Amino acid sequence: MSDNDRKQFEPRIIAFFCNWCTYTAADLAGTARMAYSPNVRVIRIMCSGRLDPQFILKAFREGADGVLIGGCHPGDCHYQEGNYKALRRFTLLKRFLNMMGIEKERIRLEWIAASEGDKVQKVINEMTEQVRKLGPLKLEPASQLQPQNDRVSRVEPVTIAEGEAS
Amino acid sequence: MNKWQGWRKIRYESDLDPQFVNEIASIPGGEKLYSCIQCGTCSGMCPISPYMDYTPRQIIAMIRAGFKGEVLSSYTTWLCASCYSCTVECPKDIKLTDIMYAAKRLAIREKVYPKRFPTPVLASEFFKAVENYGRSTESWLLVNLFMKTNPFKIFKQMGLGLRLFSQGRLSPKRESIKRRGELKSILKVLEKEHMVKSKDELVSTGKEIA
Amino acid sequence: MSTVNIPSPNGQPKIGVYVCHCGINIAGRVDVKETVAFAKTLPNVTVATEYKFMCSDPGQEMIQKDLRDGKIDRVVVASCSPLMHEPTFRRAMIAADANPFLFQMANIREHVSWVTLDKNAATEKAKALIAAAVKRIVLHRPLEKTRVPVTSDVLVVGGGIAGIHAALTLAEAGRKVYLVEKEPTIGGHMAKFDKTFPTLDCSACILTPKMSAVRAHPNIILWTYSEVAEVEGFVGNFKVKVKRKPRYIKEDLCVGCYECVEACVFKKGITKDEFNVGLSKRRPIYIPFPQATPLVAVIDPETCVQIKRNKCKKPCVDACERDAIDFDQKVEIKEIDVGAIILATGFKTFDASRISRYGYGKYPNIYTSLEVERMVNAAGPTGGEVHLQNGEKPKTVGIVHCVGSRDSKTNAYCSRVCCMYSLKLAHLIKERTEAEVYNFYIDMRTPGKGYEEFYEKLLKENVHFIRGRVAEISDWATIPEEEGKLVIRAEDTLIGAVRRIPVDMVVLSVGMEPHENVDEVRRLFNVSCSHEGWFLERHPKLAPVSTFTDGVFLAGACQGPKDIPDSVAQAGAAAAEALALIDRGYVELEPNTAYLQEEFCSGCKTCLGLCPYGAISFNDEKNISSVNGALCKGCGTCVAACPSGALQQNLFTDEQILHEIEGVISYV
Amino acid sequence: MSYIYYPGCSLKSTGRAYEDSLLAVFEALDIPLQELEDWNCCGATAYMSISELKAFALSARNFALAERQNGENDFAEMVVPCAACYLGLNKAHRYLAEHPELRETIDRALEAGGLKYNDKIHVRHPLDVLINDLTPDKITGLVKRPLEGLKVACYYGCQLVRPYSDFDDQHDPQTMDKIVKMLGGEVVNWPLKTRCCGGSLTGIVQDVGLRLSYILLAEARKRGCDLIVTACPLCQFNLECYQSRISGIYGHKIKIPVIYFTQLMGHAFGLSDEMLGLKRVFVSPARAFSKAEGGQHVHG
Amino acid sequence: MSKPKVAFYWCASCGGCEEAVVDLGPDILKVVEAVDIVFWPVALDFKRSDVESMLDGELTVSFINGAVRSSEQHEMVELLRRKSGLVVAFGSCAHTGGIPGLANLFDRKAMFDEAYFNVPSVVNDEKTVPQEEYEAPEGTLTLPNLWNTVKTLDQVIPVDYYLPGCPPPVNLIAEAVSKILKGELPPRGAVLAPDIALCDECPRKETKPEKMSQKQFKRPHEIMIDPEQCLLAQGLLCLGPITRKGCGAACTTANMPCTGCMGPISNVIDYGMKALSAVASLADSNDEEEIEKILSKIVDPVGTFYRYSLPASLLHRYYQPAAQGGKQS
Repeated sequence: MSDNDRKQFEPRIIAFFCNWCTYTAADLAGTARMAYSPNVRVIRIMCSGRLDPQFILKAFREGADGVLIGGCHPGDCHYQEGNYKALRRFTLLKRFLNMMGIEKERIRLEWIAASEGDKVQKVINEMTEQVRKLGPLKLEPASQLQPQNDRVSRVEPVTIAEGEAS
Repeated sequence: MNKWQGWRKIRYESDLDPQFVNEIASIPGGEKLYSCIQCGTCSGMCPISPYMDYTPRQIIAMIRAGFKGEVLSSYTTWLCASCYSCTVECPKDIKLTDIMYAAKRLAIREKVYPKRFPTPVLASEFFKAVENYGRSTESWLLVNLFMKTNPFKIFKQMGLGLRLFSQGRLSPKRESIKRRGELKSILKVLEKEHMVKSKDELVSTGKEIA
Repeated sequence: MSTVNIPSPNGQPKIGVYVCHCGINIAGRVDVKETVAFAKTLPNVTVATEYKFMCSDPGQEMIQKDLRDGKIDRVVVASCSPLMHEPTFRRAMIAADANPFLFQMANIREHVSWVTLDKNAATEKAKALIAAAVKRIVLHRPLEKTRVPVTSDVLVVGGGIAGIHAALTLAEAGRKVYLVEKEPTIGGHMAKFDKTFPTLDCSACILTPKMSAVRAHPNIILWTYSEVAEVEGFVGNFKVKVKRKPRYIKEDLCVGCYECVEACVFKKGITKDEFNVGLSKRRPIYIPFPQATPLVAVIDPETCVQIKRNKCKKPCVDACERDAIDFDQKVEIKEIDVGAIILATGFKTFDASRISRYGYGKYPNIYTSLEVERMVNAAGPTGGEVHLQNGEKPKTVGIVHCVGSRDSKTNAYCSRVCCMYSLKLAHLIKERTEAEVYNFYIDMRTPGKGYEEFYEKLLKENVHFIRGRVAEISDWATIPEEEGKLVIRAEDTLIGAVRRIPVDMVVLSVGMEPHENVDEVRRLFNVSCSHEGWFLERHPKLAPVSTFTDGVFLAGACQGPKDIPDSVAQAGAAAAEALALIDRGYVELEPNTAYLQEEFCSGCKTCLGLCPYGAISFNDEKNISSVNGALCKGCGTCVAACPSGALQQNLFTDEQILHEIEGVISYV
Repeated sequence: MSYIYYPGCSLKSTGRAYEDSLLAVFEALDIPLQELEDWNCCGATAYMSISELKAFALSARNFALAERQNGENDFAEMVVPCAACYLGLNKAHRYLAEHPELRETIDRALEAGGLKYNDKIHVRHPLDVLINDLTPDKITGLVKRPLEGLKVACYYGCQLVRPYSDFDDQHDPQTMDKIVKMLGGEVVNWPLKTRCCGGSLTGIVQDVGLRLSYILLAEARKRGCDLIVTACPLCQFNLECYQSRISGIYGHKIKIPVIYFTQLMGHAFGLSDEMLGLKRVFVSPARAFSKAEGGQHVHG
Repeated sequence: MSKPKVAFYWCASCGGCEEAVVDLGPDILKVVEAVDIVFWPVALDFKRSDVESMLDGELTVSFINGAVRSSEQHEMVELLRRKSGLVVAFGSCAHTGGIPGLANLFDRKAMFDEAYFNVPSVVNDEKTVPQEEYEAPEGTLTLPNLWNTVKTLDQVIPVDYYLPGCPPPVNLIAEAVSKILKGELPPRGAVLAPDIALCDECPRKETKPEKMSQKQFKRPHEIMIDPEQCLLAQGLLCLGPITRKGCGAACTTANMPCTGCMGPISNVIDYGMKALSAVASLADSNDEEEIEKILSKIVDPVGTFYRYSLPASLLHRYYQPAAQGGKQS
């Protein structure tokens, strides 16, 4: 890695992988020594259906720049249809986050079967690059009990005509 | 070769160029080269392999082993007619025709192609014409080609040429596009870029060398 | 948010972090020293240390000693995937009288050292995963596994050699076995082969006794011409529905006398004979082959005049002395309870017409290897004679290896059996016809007992071997000697020359492929497939016959290309695994089930419709939901949906996961 | 759908008959072809050998020009009759889509020439257009001189179907066969329909090139064909113009007319020999055509 | 011994919370009897200087309603915090940001543009907007600075207790006051309302079907609402399952779906996400397109699920340099 590379923004991505398909696929990628970018940290859940959207906001709030969700292919869920439940939530969440101003590339749902180690590699590399291109996720600080006076707004200064400040 | 001439068929590793394979593999999709299993489908499909000094499969083996000199000065690449039979049938998706092109380009860059062999001359004449006029003119191309390879041969071709001329299938008029400047500025940008990376370029771009 | 504080048995939690080197598997990429130093700085960590192989006995003893000494009460091991060694370390905890669920693994091998090129990045990522585990384990609480009794019957799906062997093994052990086969007879591919390599013993001679044994065994219920339609339940307690297609013959009455077949209005075969892979024809009423098991006729509804048009003189009915023919048979659904399932659904051969340059189906005298198997079989359509379509014996035969195999456009994998059976066919053809035989191969693969010796035998028999994959087969002759022949064009790679070899007959050694309906089958049984379509084993080395669905085992070629010895060995292994499960009498369920914090449940019923297992019901008395832990499989879908956070999942509570998120990102 | 016609260098020279007949046939079929303004060389085979990047840039310029000429329309169908140009443009089209780094370089180059390419081009061969954009009755409806009894070998050559074309089978292409059948002709079973004719080697490395052409011609003759149709100016040239030399070298008298499939179509449509460039041939198809005469006129 | 001193203050809110205090009815007299109201700008004539002159901690309790979104509100709540023993965030706006919090989907410029230029009824040819400082003959006149971001009270000052609701239900207010007076308070940080969702007290609970799935979500004006049946089962987006009870199911009793003003129960850290998860789970389909179609009927998911709690969202808000937030694409 050259100095130049080191300086570039390294996104932090949290991945939620289901135990049976995608986590196993990630293990397989490991067994097959398929190197991929180190930016993704995997949290194992039993099924993508366990994924509570709260976790995703929590990840963003804690400093993640992207969230990746991996589940079994439709029809392949170890728990019959947990991945469909995940899909339902994800569908609405995507719209929701879009309204909140979060770029759609920061969150991604992928179906990755236990045999698809190469897909883990591909998706992680792609997503890292995608998020790297977007740059860090900038959230308003929400630390409690610290009054934030955003007087110094980066919004364009408002033009104020005379005689209105009554 | 019916007389024993004291050949010594041994190649020392230090004479070979281990980077050669990476140079060739730097073309788009070139990394597939590493997965060749030497099955020979390419040579079997190739309509011209009987005339080649090395079969296409051997070319791959030699590229991988670093036989740079042999590959770049071989006739094989210049005999390739780009029919893509090998590329289509390769069980490992090696784009062999593209690899032949890459070898040809390197050979020209390093000036080791077989001199006076007509195909490299044709290529460079064609290249020059298109570079300048945006189109090739077949009559000019052929005249130039024979002048540079075998000027006497042109008489042999004369009859054919005249007949084509009489049928309106050859014309002495130079074909050209109108906006030559536009094309020149496009090509100028690419002057310094190559799709086959030289060893130095490979090192400087920090490309992972497998 | 209310913080449910789980007090450690002795006040503050005491966490031990053990970082494994895994030889150089981890230590080669992750700076273990730095990682341990980092772990020491994490809150509540009282022990942080490293060891070469944590999974080894000394490694486990380190943990046990620290637990016994009271230095720690929770354990984080940073090593390989939990799918690999979680059970090992949990057992170690039990042995040290600690609750095995006060344990968490950080996967720094499969997810870090093996996939990260940069050492710094690998070390940082390892730290993050350890921090996450430490952060989450604070909230772990002691849990108990629950036990569920197991039904002792077993279902074997597929009646090829693998299914037959598995069924017999279990039946011999006294278990009741349901053997379900979709064809009218068991026997599978092996029944079609003539000889088997490398011993050249007769396939039928060694298979038929096993087929009869299946038929005769009191513990085996054989349902041929049947398919599994539905599978419900879970390990030890599967509920399966089997669809029995009507064969229009009463199985218990038919004695396989062929009278009905002879009597049929069709005096000759009219449709492709499946058993002879299309080399001969059969009638609408037929018995697949003389050793068919059960030896019962079957009527093909597609071609039978009576069934199709309801106007036949039905001479078959008159011919049958036992009144076994019954045109009113309907599909029958059988419901069974089994404790384990063995899948032995086998394979199909590659369709050679997919490679058009080999001319299969276009030129005469080009056969697939399976067709030639039937041809050389004395009971086959030619009575064991190898001849061309004009009736003459071939003088030259080309055997093309790797048809459909080792090619990214068809199947990228090696089918494993083709080299050996090609050698076998070369021997048999030479033996029967004295033809010159040319084998075209890429690599000669003969790993197996006696296999290399067999290759040597063929070399000595002066069979030609050309190392080169065949490019083309055509009838295009360039010289008079090639006229009227099939010309095989290939590079002889050992010589470096392209060769054109005219032959009279070509054998295409087709590879093995998963069945077309493999997707339906795997969904039915809830198992995964590799991307080629082979059923995926739980672990390629350590759990080769288990699947990710507990209680479902694999045998034979449905898991990947295999020859007969390997299929039989795997079938035995699958039977043993099933037996081990059943004989224990119970299964322990992972306690990662959902549970309800009743005080927070408002009875909104959001969860009720989400559970695929019906594990949640509504308690009308309390007016809230209720979770049946025995039925819950622990997916957590209901937990994610519960709007009150009243439902939680053991080992995966909201708080544990939220802590893990914090941990994975906040320290590094 | 708008069709932009890309002739390429050969169709203005040795392949003029191809252009003549193509334009005549498309006009008869009422498919307007608009020639691409100021088109340049596709960057074909020989060019690739010197600079692949520049070859792609040449193709890209053609794409950009075609888009511009196409104006507000969504996609331009770029009709490329020369097999070598078809491959060159098709390959560039594909590589630009598949290799972002290459694309970025080429975009930069185009920009220097004040051009931009927005992926709004489909590269099409006339055979593709005739078979996939028209209903079969459109062609059969125009047949005035059906080719009954005429045995035709359809020669696709290599670059038309390999390696990227997706409109026809790579091993056993059928589009030209279908057209010949629509015209009433009989297609000869000829296993060499995609085997290389020698390409640019034929004229210059004659030991090799002429032999390749000879193989094709000899096999066609052996299989009793009256006529070979091609879809590539170079194939046509090699197979036709060197016939007498080949006969000399291999001592095997060969005289088979080799014409473009568009010429054959035009003939069946009743168009004049002049319109179809049938005067520009070395081996006249007149005898072969007369064999088919006496066949019924299909439509008035 | 003097009576406990109490302050009421009003930040970014509609004033409904102040009404709620008055709604205590006769009970208010008991309150007045028990305490000294020393600061209540909306009702009584006290000045900021009166508070400033108090000792730190002199106020027993301050009830502050409204979100915080201007420099003046900021100064006042900091002042009250300093002077008070207890601060109670009163009502949805102070608790989770409330309706004014939805302004966080936009930025200040967008809002100014809307209010001073874009609204059809506005005539503002001179393009005047308020400015913070103005030089008048009398000297420099100032206006408070309007923040770009709306905040909950506890994002600005430490808060001891929360009284949820829009406005807080009268019974909860009375109970809270009495607890304060008696000193029977729960641990600090608690929400002074029952910790269980609304379904628990909803009169329609009995009519809930076993399987709560929906092929089509509807909005109240689109159907004749059955007065007996569970509203969610009728396809209406009733947020009762996600929302804390304590209001006596006022809305559902009045034939309107719950919109979530009481906020989440204590197990939930992000109201909007939980609501989204629960509601999306009900979409009765496993087909990607159909799921999309069913859920597309939820017109404004952020406005629906974060109606009262956008500033309290875990995400808080995305930092947007440009004023394009909230526009649905």
